[in-house]
Amino acid sequence: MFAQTFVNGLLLGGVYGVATIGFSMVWGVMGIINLAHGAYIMMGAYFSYMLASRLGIDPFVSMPLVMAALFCVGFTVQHLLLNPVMRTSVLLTLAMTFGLELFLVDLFVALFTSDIRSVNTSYSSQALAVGPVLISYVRLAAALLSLTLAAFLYLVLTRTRLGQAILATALDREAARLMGIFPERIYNYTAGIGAALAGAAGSLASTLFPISPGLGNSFIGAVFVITVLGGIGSVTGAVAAGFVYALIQSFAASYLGVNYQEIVAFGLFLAILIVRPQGLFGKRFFGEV
Amino acid sequence: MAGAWTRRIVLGCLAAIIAAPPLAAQETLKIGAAISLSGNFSREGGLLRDGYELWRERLNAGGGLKAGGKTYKVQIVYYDDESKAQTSAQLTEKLVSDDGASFVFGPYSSGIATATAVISERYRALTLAPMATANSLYARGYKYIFTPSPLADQGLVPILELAKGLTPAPKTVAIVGPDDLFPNITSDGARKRAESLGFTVAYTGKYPKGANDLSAVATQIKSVTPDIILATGYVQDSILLIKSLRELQVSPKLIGLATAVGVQDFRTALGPAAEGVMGVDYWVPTLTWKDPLFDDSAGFAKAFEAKYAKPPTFHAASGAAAGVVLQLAIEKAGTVDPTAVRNTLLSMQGETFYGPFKFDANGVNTLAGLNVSQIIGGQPKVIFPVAVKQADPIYPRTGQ
Amino acid sequence: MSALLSVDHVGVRFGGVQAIKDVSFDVASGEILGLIGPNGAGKTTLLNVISSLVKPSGGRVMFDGETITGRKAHTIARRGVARTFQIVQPFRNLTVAQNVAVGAMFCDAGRSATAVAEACTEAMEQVGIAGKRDFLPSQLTLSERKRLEVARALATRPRLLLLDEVMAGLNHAEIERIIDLIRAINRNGLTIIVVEHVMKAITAVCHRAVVLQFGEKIADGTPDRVLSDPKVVSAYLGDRYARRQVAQGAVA
Amino acid sequence: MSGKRQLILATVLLIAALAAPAFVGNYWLRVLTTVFMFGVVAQGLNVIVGFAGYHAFGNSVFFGIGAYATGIGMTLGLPVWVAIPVAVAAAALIAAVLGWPFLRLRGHYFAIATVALNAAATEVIINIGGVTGGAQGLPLPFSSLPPTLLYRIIYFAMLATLVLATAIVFWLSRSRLGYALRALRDSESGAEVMGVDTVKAKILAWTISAAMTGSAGGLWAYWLTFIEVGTAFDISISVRGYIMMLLGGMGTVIGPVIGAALFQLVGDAIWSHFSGIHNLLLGALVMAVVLLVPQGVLDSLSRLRPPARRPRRAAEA
Repeated sequence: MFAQTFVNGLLLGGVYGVATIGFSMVWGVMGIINLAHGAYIMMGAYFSYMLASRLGIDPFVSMPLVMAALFCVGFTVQHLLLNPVMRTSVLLTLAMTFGLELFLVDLFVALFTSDIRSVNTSYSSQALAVGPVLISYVRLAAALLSLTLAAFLYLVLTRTRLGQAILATALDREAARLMGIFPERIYNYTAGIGAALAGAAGSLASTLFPISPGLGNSFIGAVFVITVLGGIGSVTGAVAAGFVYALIQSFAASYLGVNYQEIVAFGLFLAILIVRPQGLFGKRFFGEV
Repeated sequence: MAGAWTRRIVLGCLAAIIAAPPLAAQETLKIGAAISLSGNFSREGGLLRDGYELWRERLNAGGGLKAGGKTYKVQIVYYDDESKAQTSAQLTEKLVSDDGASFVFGPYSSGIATATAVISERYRALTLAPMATANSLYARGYKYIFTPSPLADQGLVPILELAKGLTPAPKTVAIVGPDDLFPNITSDGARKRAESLGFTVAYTGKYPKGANDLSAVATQIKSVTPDIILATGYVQDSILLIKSLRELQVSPKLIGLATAVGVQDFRTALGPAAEGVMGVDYWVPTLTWKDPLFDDSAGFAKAFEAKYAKPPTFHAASGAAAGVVLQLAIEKAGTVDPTAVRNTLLSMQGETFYGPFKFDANGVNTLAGLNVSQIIGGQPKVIFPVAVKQADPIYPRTGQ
Repeated sequence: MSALLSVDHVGVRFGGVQAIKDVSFDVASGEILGLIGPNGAGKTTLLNVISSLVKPSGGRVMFDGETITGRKAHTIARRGVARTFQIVQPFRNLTVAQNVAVGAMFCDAGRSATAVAEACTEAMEQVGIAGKRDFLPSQLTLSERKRLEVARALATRPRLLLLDEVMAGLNHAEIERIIDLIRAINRNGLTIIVVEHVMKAITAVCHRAVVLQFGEKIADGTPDRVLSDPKVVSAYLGDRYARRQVAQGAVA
Repeated sequence: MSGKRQLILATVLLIAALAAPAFVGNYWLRVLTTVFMFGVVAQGLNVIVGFAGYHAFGNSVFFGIGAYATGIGMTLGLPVWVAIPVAVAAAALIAAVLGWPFLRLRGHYFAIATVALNAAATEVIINIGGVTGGAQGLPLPFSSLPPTLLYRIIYFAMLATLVLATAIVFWLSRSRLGYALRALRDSESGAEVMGVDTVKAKILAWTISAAMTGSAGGLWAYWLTFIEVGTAFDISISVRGYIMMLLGGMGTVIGPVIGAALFQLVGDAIWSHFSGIHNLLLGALVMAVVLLVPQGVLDSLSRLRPPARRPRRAAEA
């Protein structure tokens, strides 16, 4: 049971990581806590579901499409709704994203009803047996894809001009402006990337979990904890913390009882916030908010 | 109260202008229903409303409700309680004090119903709550709330009774579900019944409501290798649980759910994984109980499909049955005074397509029974009680 | 003259960086002390240690004969140490008068409302912003905001005033006004520490100057002597330039 | 809006609220009681957010604590007028104790920590079980008073709580503590070096805020007679309160009350006409408010006044 518990946590951790990176990045770069991030994940799951059920495209294959669609959503929302508010007060964006979340979830109830849907693939139930431990292929694929995405994003941030501009804006918006970077344009891109990653997480989630308009809500708590655990704005931190969180939850559930998993997670969260607000993994990747 | 009167007069005039020509002679019986049309329970709330609506439409089409020489058209005022107790309470108050509803159809879920029951109790508005079955709600001494459905602690009992007669005899049981009002009661009820039937309860677990991953639960269950896994959860977490069990290749001889496996999206979401899963159902279309409005369950199913173009679920059936119970009681009482109707309900015995009813002083239907269906060949088949079964149970479960 | 403030072997460490190393000096009552040094020398950090916004990792600070190290910032303020911030930190959503009132209100708990109002008006008049009492800080010029900063500090009726670059970013005429202001408040008996980059101001108002470089004290004396010290010159201008300047005897 | 105008407006509203029960039915009485309840929650947030600048999104934790403490007190046999004050004291005490570690966090960190606190409290209540009823919920003793009388009593009690909360905010707006809070909101170190004991001021503010929120929760529990963790610690209670405070204008004296009335009444109007999609419309409304009147309605009404007299703006991060 120990080994299986460990593997369960490990397999889920990757998905948690991808679900978190975008949220953490948006928070780190712009100081926006995007409460609609869960809704983006939900939208990603529905897009994947649509593509799978209507066109028969496997969610792992359609993921780039879903990410592109969500990129546009995130970009547009930032441009039209969030940039104007940020000029007044960053904390007001929280109210804005709260409204957006209500809007999007209800929109999807109206569009898709609250019936529960699911993507079933031929390999859904198959698993790799390593000794007594079972490794579900879907979960394994999701975990590996998560790591690939995180690595890709890390390269984009550190090796491309856009990435450098995002990092520069995160560190000092005014200085970036002096260097010829338009912060608001960078914000649009950052929000787009954040939403695209949420879409990817939704895509992965669609292969693992039942889909309903409330799907994002079940993630947002974990996303918060992992963001803080990994250090706000840190890509590598979010991935590492995703694994740590999933492992802790997995072990807490197995050895303390399933109903303790949340209390352990929140206790941990509060402890880290108060004792070590920069996260478990050293310094913040991006600037202080 | 002047404000309310002004509003009533204004609304009354408006209504009169719109509806004046056809009806003038007939009286209207107003029933209030604050149910979840948005939020967590929007889906179940919507299904429940379908049932209430079908009853109203059919009753009115047949001339309406006859009581004491008068004929009443039934009108149901619906509000959306957002799946929130606070809102539901506020709306129930509106229904009984402002809209003048003297009868109430209950909301979905026992938690919300517990918040609204106190209001209808204070106003002595008779409430029928087919989808609020937590035992605690009926143990508070309320006089005006009745449910035609069996209570939550019975939720998994029929599966256990069914399992008792199967061979090879199952021995160990695992019971799992979300930590929530209704599932907890069902879980306790099942544990007690399992022990009294001689099963060994090898595992009981509660996961947080809204948990997004249940692999830990599946891993724990796997380690005790039970013959029977019973789950008290709702549709969504039951789907998740079965997926997780499947991923970890946990294959007990019997999987039994407290939720109906006949629900369409349960089967489509799980596909082949749903095969062989048993679920307890408040209502199945093969039941042979009779009532004057729908005739029997087949009649109800036909009427439902004609109106909504989809097969009915137990939510809708219970809603329509609540309507029929009220109808029978009012007709017998010969009045629409809620207190008189309540007294009639307490003294009468009757049956609807949904099942027989006889209420005790707390409003509990002492004759309510439950049914078990199993997914066989992709379709839900009734396997229990034996009198209405469509198929023999597939046991041990062969599905993967 | 007795020492009103003594900084005694103070050191500050941020993570692995030693921001201040073993710095000691005294400030006599009634004195104006200049605290100078290149960017990053630790001047502001030292002011933060004195006003207890930063905890020193070693040493202690004595004010009026008592150790104040480790006390809360507000108790030190109430004892009579006031300061301004290099980057002005007005209370953005309070008017000028309200800003100053905060200073007057909290440093003497027993002060009545009228006494607070009087102290406010006096402080605003002293720095010359009384005409803007109902404005919001965002409606003031930089020079006015710097003076608001001083007025808030004065309203606490301090015995020691720490001025952190109150002249930075101001033009000549404005600097002259601030210099006059500093002299005037010093004439009333107030002891002042001035952190400044404007050398003209240091020589004009300070009785004495302390020079920091990389967190260490490298010179202490009258402004003229300190500014001609080769170590100081090299700290500001680099070694080679310093040698040449000293050789030519053309410093300051 | 000037203090004098706010005072006139407050007086008019109070007279209307006192007279209302003579004119409206029980449903509108309940709607107004809900408005008052959220008004209290919004004022509680106003103290900690509007004045002190600490964005306590999870303040619903004190609503839940107030509700549960009242519920537990009453099931243990305390009469309601004892149980609610005890509950308020409990909420205030918990805020005072937690204030020290929590209020060291700034900006977003504090906001998120309060949300986590709310979630943790939920889990604790569920896992304690026993006297809290756990996941089963907690039924309160059933009052035997007739509904019309009972609901009028609750109406006036909620109104009195709102008046008291508003009076406290009014006092705060001109007291030393109020100055201290507004000063530290804008610059914490600036306030400290001017002699403000910021730690004490913040903890005091959160304690007051918790007491207000807790009293709303306590009355709510008595009103609803059945409480569950999901509804008592519902984060949307404080998020709604927060939006109401924004809508009316944070840091003003009666802004949060106006905001509560506007939001709740408009919200009610929405769901009675658009069942099923009201969250969609509510979300759109929230976005519109943030986009179009971010300084609050009171401020927007007083745009034409001389700039220096303008009320405080929304505090920034």
